[in-house]
Amino acid sequence: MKKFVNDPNQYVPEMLTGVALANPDTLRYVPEYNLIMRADAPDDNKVSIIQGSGSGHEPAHVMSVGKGMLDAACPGDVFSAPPMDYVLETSKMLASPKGVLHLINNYTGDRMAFDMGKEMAEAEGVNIETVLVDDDVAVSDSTYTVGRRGVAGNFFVIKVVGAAAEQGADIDELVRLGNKVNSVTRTMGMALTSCTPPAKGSPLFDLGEDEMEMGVGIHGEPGRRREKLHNANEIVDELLDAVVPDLPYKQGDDVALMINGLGGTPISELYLLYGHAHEQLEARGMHVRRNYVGEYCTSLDMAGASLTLVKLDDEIVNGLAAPAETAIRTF
Amino acid sequence: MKKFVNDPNQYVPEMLTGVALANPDTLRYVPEYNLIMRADAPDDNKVSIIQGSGSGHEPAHVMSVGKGMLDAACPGDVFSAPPMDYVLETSKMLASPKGVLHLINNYTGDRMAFDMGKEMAEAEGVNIETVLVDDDVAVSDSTYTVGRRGVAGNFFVIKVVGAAAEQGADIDELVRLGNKVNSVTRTMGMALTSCTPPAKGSPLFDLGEDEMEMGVGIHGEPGRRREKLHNANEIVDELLDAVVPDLPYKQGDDVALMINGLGGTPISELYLLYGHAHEQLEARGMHVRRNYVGEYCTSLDMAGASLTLVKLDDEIVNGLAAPAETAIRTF
Amino acid sequence: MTEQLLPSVEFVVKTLAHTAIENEKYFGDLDAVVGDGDFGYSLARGFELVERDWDSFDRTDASTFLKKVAVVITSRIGGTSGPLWGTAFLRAATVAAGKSEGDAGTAVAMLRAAIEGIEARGNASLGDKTLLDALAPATDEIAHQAELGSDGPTTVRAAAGVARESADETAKLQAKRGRVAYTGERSIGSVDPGAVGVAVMFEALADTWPAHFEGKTA
Amino acid sequence: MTEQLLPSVEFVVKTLAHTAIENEKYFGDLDAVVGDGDFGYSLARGFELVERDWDSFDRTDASTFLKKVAVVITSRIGGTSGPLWGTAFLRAATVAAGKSEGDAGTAVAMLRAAIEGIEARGNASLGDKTLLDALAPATDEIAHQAELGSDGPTTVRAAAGVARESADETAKLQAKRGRVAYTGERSIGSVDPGAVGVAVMFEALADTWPAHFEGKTA
Ligand SMILES: Nc1ncnc2c1ncn2[C@@H]1O[C@H](COP(=O)(O)OP(=O)(O)O)[C@@H](O)[C@H]1O
Ligand SMILES: Nc1ncnc2c1ncn2[C@@H]1O[C@H](COP(=O)(O)OP(=O)(O)O)[C@@H](O)[C@H]1O
Ligand SMILES: [Mg+2]
Ligand SMILES: [Mg+2]
Ligand SMILES: [Mg+2]
Ligand SMILES: [Mg+2]
Repeated sequence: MKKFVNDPNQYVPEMLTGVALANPDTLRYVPEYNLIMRADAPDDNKVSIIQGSGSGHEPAHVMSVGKGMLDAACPGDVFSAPPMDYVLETSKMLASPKGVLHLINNYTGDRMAFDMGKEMAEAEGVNIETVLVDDDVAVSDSTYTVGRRGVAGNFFVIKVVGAAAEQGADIDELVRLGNKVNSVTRTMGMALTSCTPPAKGSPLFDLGEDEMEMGVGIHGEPGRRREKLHNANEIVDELLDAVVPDLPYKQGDDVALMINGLGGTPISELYLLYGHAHEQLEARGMHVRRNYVGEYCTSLDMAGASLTLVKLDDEIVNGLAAPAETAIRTF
Repeated sequence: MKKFVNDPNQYVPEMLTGVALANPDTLRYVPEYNLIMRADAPDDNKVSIIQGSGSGHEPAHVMSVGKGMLDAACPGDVFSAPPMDYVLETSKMLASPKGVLHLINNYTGDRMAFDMGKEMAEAEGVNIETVLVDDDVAVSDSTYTVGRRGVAGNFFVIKVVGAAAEQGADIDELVRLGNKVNSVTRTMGMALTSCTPPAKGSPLFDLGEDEMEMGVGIHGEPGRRREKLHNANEIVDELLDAVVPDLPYKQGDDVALMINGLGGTPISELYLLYGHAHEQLEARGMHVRRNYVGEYCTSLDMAGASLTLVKLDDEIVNGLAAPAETAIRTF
Repeated sequence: MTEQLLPSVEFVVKTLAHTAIENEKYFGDLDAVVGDGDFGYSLARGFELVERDWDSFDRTDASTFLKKVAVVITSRIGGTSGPLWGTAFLRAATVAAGKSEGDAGTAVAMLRAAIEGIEARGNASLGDKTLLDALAPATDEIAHQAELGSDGPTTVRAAAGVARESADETAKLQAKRGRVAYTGERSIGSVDPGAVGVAVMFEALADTWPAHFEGKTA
Repeated sequence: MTEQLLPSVEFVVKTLAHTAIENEKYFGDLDAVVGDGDFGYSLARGFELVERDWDSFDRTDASTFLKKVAVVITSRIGGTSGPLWGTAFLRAATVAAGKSEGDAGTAVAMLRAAIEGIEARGNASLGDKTLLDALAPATDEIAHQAELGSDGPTTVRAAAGVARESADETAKLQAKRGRVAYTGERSIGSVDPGAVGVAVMFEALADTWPAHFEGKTA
C-alpha cells in the first residue's frame, strides 16, 4: 500500500488532528465524535448546518466546515457512515434556537444514522430538519434502491444553503433552498483506477490497464459499466451525454460546471477536461456562468473525475458567489 | 497509461485552454508561447513578474498567475524548460516601465532559456532583473551542479514578491525581497510512486511496492536514496531532520510550514502528515505561525509529498498574509 | 432443554464478537467484490468495543445485557451495519425482557424479533440479498429442530448448515437493498457479505456449543 | 574531396532531423533511467519544426541556412537541449560564413566551434558525462581520418564507431552537469542520453552517406 499512514485505525483521527492544528483559531475538534466544528458555533441567530457521511472524500465534508459553509461535520470511518452517536452528540452540541439542518448524502447507512440520531436528538429538544442530496445520475432511481447517491454536487447544496444560513435564513427557507439546488444538480463520475482504503491495504477493485469504470461510486462501488479506456474528450462527451439529458439541461440555460477530481488525478488533467466540457456545453447552447475545477469530493486516491452541472438562476448564483471560508486554505 | 489525455503533444495547450476558459475575465491566453497572463497586465505602475519552468507541476506555475501573484507564466512542455522564444516574447509583452522580474527555478534548462531570453529582450529595451529559487535541500550545492533545485518553496517567493509588487515596490526592492525569502526557505520531498509523463506513457522510474524515494526531484529524478517504505510519522521525521538543520531553523523561530502534495496523494493524507509535522516542530520549540497544506508544486501524478519551512519575520508574514488571487479558485 | 438465559446469551454474544474480530479481513474482502469493502472493518471495530466494555455491562438479566450490547453497537459502529445489527440486538432484548430461562423456542422468538427489526430499519425483505437471507432460514431451521426435539448441539449445527447453504445461494440473487443494489445485475454472481457473516457466526456457535454446554443440555 | 558546402550541410541536417524524430521513444527512455525522460520529446519536437519549415529556410549559403536552423531550435525546443543544440548550430554557422565549398577540415572546424559553444553555454567540459563526450572524440576522429586521406564514407563510418564507443563509455562516468548530476553516484552505470543521441546520429550519417554522395567523393 503506497500511502501515508501510521495505524490504519487512526487514519481518520490523525487527519482530523491535522485539520484542527492547521486551523487553531477557527475550528474546534472533538475527538470522541470525529467532530470538526466552527469555533464560533452554535450561533443563536443562525441555523446550524451539519453533515456526516464516511471519510475518504476529503475535502468533502469535514474540510468544508467554515463561515458560509458547514457548521460541523462528524465523519465516520473511511467509507462508513458515522455511528448514530456522533450524529446525536453533534446535533446536541450544535443546537441553535433557529434549528439544526442535517444535510445528508443519500446512502442507506447515512440515512439510518441520521434518522436515528435525529429521533434521539429531537427527544432531547433539538429542532432538526433534513435535506437529502442525491445528484448522481449513474444510479437509476428504482423502488429497490434507496435512490440516487449523493456525490460531488453536494458542494453546491452546502454552498448555497450555507450562504443563506449566514444571512439569517430560517430553517424552512434553508430546506426549500437545499431541495431546490439539489433538484437542479446532476453528476456523473468515472474511474481510471481503483482506490485503496487504508484499513484494507489493497485496491477495492481491479481495473485493467486499458479499462475504465463509467458511473463509478465514490466508495469504489462499480458503476454503470466497464469500458475500454477512451481519450479525454470522448470521456467528457460520455459524461455530458449522461448528465445533460437527465434534468434535462437545455439550450439557453445558464449553468455551473464542475470538474471534480477523485483524488489521484492531477489538476492539469482536470483543466484539460474542463476545457473540452466548457466548449461542448457552449456548442450545445448553454452558457457556463460559473466553473469549479479541482477536488471537491474524492474517493481516496482514485484516479478519475466527475462532471457536475447545476442549472442556475439568480438566487442560486447569489448563494454560490457569496463569500465563504473553509478548513482548507491555499494562502 | 491511466490519464486523461488526447494527443500527448497537445497536453499542455489543452490544459492551458481549460485554464483560460475557466478565467475569461481575468486571464489572457497566448497559445504561441504557452502564455497565461493577467488580462490587466502589464501595468505601468507595477513590476511585471514572470515565471517559466516546465509543465507538469501545476498549480505551479501557470495557475499562480493573478493579482498579488505572477503576472504571467510561459511554461514549457511537460518537465522541459520553456524555449528561449517564449521567455523573450513574454518579457516583451509584459514589459513595464517599472521593469520585469524573472523568477527562475534553478535548473540548467530554465536558466539557459531565461539567460538567453533576458539578453535578447534587454537588447530590445526591456529592463529585466532575476531572482533564482533554490530551496531543495535534497541536492547538495557542489561546484559541479548548477546548485540546489527550485521546488515547492517557490510559492513563498512568488507570494511575498507578488504582494510587494502589487503595492508598487521597485524592482530592486523585489529582488532583495525575493532573495531574502528564498534564503530562509528549505524544502525536501519524497515519493511513494513514480509519475507518468503523457508523452512517455509509462512511469519514469520503478519503485517497489515496499520502497520509497527520499529527496526525489519534481521531475521524477531519483533522490538522495531509496529506502524501505516507512510509516507516515517516520517519513515526516526524516524530512524534518533534513530540512531543520539545513538553515538551521532554531528554537524560538516563527515558521511557515507547508505540506505539499506531489499530485497523486489525497489531501486527507497531507493533513495527516501536517498534524505530525506541526506537533514535532512545536516540540522542537518552533512556532508554526502560518500553514499550507495541499498541492502547490506537483510532479504530475506522483504519490508523495514535500515539506517546506520558511523562517518568518514581520515583512515576510505581511507578504504572505496579503490578499491574492490565482487562476484556480475553489469557489 | 431449558437453560439459564443470561449465560447462553453471554456465550452467543462473546462468540459473535470473537468471530467478527477474527474475520475482519475475510468479511472486508467479501464486501470489496461489489461493495465498498468496509463490512469487516465496521463489524470488527464495533465488536472490539463490546469486548472492551464486556465486564462493565449490566447483567441484571439477559434483556438488560443485550440492550447494553445494542447501545454500543448502534452508537459506535458506522456504516449500514451499526444501525442494522444494533436494532437486531435491541429487538432480541425486548423479547428476552422478564425472562431468566429460555429454550429453543425463546431463541426463535428473539431471532424473529431481530429479523423484523432489520426488515423495518433496512426496509428490506427476504430475497433482497442481505443478511436476512441467511438469518431467516437459519431461524426457521432452529424452530424445525425444536419440533423434532433435537438437542442443543444438533440444533445449532443444523442451523449453521442452513445458514451456510442460504448464504451461498445469495450469489444467485440481484441485490435490492444496500450499497450493492446500485450495481444492479452486476451484483449477481457474488455472495452477500452480511449473509456470509451470519453463516460464519452460526458455524462458530456450532463449533463451540458442545464444549461450552457439555453436560448441561438434555 | 572538396564539395559544395550547402548540399552537404542540408544532407546532414536532414539526417539529424530524421534520426531525432525516429528515435524519440528510444532517446526518451534513455533519459528516463536517471533523468526526467524528455530528451527524446524535446529533440523530436524541435526537429519536426525544422522539417516543417524546411523549404522556407534561406539557402543563400550554408551559413545562412544553418543560422535559420539554429534559430528554430533555440527558439522552440525547451529543456536544456534547445539552448545547447541551438548554440551548436549557430557556432557552426559562424565558421561556415563566407564558404561555399568545404572538406573534412571544414567539418572539423565547424564541429569544434559547436563543441566550444556547448561548453560555454552548458558550463561543461569533456568527462562531465554529456553529449560532448561523444561529439568531441568523434570530431577528433574525423581530423585523424582526414590526415590519413580517407574518403568521405570511411571517415564518417570511423567517426560513428568512435562516437558509439565513447557514448558507451559514458556509463562509467559520474554526471557533473545537467539534471542527472543531482543524483551523484547513482548516475554511474547508465549511458548519457545526449552522448548516445550523438552516436546514433553519426551512425545514421554513416549509413546514408555513401548512397547520397555516390560518385561525388574522391
Ligand atoms: N437496507 C438493508 N437492509 C438489510 N440489510 C442490509 C441493507 N443494506 C445492507 N445490508 C446488509 O449489510 C451488508 C453491508 O454492510 P456494510 O458494509 O456495513 O454497509 P455499507 O453498504 O454501508 O458499507 C450487506 O452485505 C447486507 O447484508
Ligand atoms: N550543462 C550541460 N552542458 C552540456 N550538456 C548538457 C548539460 N546538461 C545536460 N546536457 C546534455 O543534455 C542531455 C539532456 O537533455 P534534456 O533531457 O533536454 O535536458 P533536461 O535535463 O533539461 O531534461 C544530457 O544527456 C546531456 O548530454
Ligand atoms: Mg460503507
Ligand atoms: Mg527536462
Ligand atoms: Mg460496505
Ligand atoms: Mg531530460
